[in-house]
Amino acid sequence: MNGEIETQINLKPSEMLLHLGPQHPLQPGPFLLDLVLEGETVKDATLEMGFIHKGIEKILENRTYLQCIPITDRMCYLASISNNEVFCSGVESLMGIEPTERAKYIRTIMLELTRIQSHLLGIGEYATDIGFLSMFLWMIREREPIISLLEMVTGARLNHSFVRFGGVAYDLPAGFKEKTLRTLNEIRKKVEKHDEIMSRDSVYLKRTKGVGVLSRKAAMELGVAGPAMRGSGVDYDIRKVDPYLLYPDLDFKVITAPNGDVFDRVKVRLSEILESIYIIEQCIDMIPGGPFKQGYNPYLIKPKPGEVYSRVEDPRGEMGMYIVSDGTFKPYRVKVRGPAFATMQALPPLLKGAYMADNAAIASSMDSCTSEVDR
Amino acid sequence: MSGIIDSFIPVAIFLVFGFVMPVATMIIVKQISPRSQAGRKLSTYESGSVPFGDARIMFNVQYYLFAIVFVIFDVEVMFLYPWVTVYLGVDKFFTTMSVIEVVLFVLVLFVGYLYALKKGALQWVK
Amino acid sequence: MDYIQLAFDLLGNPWIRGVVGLIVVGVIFFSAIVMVWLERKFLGDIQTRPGPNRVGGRFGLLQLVADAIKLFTKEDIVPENADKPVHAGGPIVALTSAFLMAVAVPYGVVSFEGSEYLLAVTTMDISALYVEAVAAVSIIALFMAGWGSNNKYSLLGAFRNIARMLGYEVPLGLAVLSVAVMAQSLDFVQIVSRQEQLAWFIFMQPLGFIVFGVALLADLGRIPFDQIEAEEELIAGVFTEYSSMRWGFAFFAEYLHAIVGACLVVILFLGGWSGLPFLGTLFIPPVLWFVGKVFVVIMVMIWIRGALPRVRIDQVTDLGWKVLFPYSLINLVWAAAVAMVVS
Amino acid sequence: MGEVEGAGSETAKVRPIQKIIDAHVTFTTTSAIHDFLKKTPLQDLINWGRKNSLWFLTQPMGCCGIEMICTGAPHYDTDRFGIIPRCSPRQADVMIISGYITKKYMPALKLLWDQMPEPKWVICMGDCSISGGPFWESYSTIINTEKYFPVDIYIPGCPPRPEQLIQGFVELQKKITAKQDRTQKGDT
Repeated sequence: MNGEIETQINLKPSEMLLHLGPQHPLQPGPFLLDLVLEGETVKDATLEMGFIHKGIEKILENRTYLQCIPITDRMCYLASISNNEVFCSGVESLMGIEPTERAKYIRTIMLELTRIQSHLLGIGEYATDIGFLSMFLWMIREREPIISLLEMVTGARLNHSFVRFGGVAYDLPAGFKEKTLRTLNEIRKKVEKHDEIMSRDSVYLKRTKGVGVLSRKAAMELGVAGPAMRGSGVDYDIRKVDPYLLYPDLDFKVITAPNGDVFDRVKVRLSEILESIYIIEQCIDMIPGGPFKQGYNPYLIKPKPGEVYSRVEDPRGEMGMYIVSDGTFKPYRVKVRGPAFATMQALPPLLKGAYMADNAAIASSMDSCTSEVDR
Repeated sequence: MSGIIDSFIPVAIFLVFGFVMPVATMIIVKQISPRSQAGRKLSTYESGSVPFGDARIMFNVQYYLFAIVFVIFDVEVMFLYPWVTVYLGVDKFFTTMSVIEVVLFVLVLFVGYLYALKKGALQWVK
Repeated sequence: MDYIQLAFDLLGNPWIRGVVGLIVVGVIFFSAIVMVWLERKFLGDIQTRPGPNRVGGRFGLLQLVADAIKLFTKEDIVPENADKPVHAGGPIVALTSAFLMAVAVPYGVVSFEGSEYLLAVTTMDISALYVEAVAAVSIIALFMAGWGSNNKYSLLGAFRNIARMLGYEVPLGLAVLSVAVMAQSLDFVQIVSRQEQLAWFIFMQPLGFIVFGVALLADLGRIPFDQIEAEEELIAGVFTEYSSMRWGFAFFAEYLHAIVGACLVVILFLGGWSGLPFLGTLFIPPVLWFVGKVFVVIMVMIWIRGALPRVRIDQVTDLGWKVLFPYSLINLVWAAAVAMVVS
Repeated sequence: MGEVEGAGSETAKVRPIQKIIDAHVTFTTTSAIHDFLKKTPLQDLINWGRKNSLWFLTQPMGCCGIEMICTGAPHYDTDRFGIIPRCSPRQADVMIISGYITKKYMPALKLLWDQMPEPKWVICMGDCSISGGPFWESYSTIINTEKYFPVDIYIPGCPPRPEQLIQGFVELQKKITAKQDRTQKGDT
């Protein structure tokens, strides 16, 4: 299974090769991390992915455009609306249509809700990896109301398949606005409280400050994406760089932190949750009336021949899709540029020289989705 | 003398019981639990991977330095145990002298500690 | 009444006392079960979830019984590359060391027809030293488990365990020593009666209490010091390769150690079975005072587990050697000074 | 293990995947005590203990893995039933196949299953593990799980809701009580 790596290395008598994975409680999703350890120090790290490679890009070529949407969901199940959005906006620009005004609002709100729940789970996973089980469970508890909100609109807890070409699948249900505002208020209070715990607890600070430092330069060279990159002080957010939907008109700031250590990466995520809540609160008052999708048959979509690269800001960073159409009912080629893949490749250099005990903290502070890496 | 032996007889009984009870339980468990032979049931677990090499390696020498430093300090602390029970004994002169002696002893211990600290013997990884 | 008198006379014989004292094993096993159940319920409360509530009534009282039956009838696996006697010996030694700790702990006094009888399996004049020595045996048990399994996670856990325990054994010893300085004795009974005369030692040497508490938590390997069983790093630490009742023994030994550790805190610093200062025993029997205090200490342990993340292993050894050790020396000097003044 | 060389060797030969998959599981409980126990009411007591302490192996594999995590957490809390996650297969009773089994992951999964002690159960969670789900035609996934694992419970859904997973556990408990699970029927 892992023969190639092992035959290449020569171990000293005091070193050992430790496999972390594929079944390891490090992260949601299997991957293999080979560590060469001397004592407790990691001398070398090798990453092997592909344990849940499903061939999504190939499957997309054999589906009609509408049938593609549920498959894009399952690329990263924590950010399925982002994945829908990046695919649909690409196809929309191939077709030369625009989503309706109401759909834009709904999509933006859904995207931000997705970001909140993904970050909550990411922080929770990370908390359990440093042994903070209570924080993990609190985060999951905070996540459940968001999931119910998403479920209220889309009908599913995880894989929503909600975005359509030129609109969304369903309209917002009655009472959505009140429920959202109430939920978000509660979540803001709780997240602020957790933020306080995470910035004042001395044991936690000792565990995270100055650990796994990813410098600004290294982050840019490795192409690390999303909060992991902004945690290193790089001010890069697709919502500002290449705005889509309503983002040009919205008031929000890109969260960055200067140090690039584990603490900062998590801090960025916590602050982004608060920022997302602020964005939703801006949008939700101004949702206009009108249709929620363009009126044409979604089963007969046939974009003009051409190619397009569309991108959105996933909870994990820049999510891009390169879609080639040959004028038939099915895409000719879909190439996915996922953020988690780039984030994962920063892991081996970061782990080199770290403690075995920090390895879990560093790996899960990157919050990369194995499923999306493998596709 | 017999008082000391008397107080350790229950300890001996507990010691025997502590060895017999788990062993007996394990024999019963072996009998009543199911057994199966799957292909690689007895292979070493390593997160689903096939382990590379043996686990029993020559471990980092730093651990042994810790152990040596520990032995030194623990033995020195051991010398203090008899002292605590007797130092307030006979008269004022005895008490004063014994306290001075122990303060000197602890000082020497502390100098040794500082030396070990300076040399980095108490550093986890140099 | 004569029969009771006869019973007390018979218990004067150390052999009979030892055999009857095996009840203590049953009692601490039962308290370990209660502690695991309490931990699951109380941690559930901290983590805003109900905890066991289906098995055995709405409080899940029989949950641990079900777990025990399950473990008892589970297949027992010894890996083929394991060092079999050492692998088998690990949990047994851990369990035995817990029993040997429990044998020397006095659990209170009973008054009967004007005379007081000590509730202890055995009394010795060096019981504090003895308990500490026997507790240190569990280091060997965990190392046997880690080395014998021939598993890399276990080995890392075993070495972590050694490094951690070594760092905390010295401060722990010095903290016990400071108590002994004040009590002028290494006998638990003397220590308790001295606290009845003076005050609880937590008030006489708060620094010593903190040092002892932290060192004890580290010795017991409870969060924030559970590096040997760090799930996300080392799967199940030294016990990764253990299944069935073997694992059950190891698991129970941990909780038995925690309970005896709580007893030690109560005896050394919280006045043992004596009542509250100034208020006295308030007509509650001393044994209940003892049990109540142990309960409080255990609840604090569980609370700490729910509230803190895990400390990294190098920080653990640093804390032991660079913070607790100097403080415990200072505390020893302080205790000796106070003891001289008081006498 | 014969083909993987021991310590000190530079090379570790790896079993061909197909061979690992085909490794046959034989159930050899021939002990008379065990057969006797099965006829007595004691077996009911044992079954009661087993069904109330189903520890599952932490092994998130896909979308269902996230729902599995959520099921263990406050809102749903499997600890109510005495069901808790364990990271080591040696202490686990139930393996939840929570997602697509790829050809690359299959040997590891099989090894983990082998390393779990008897009695053990498999729960297939989600369409992917039952029939391939949305990825039934993919070149890299295995779609006939029942060929490799003695599955006791199938939970359909993509992904199934946490309530469904809990229901799956409840069904497994019923099966164990009724002595209808695979290990007790003996047709592994």
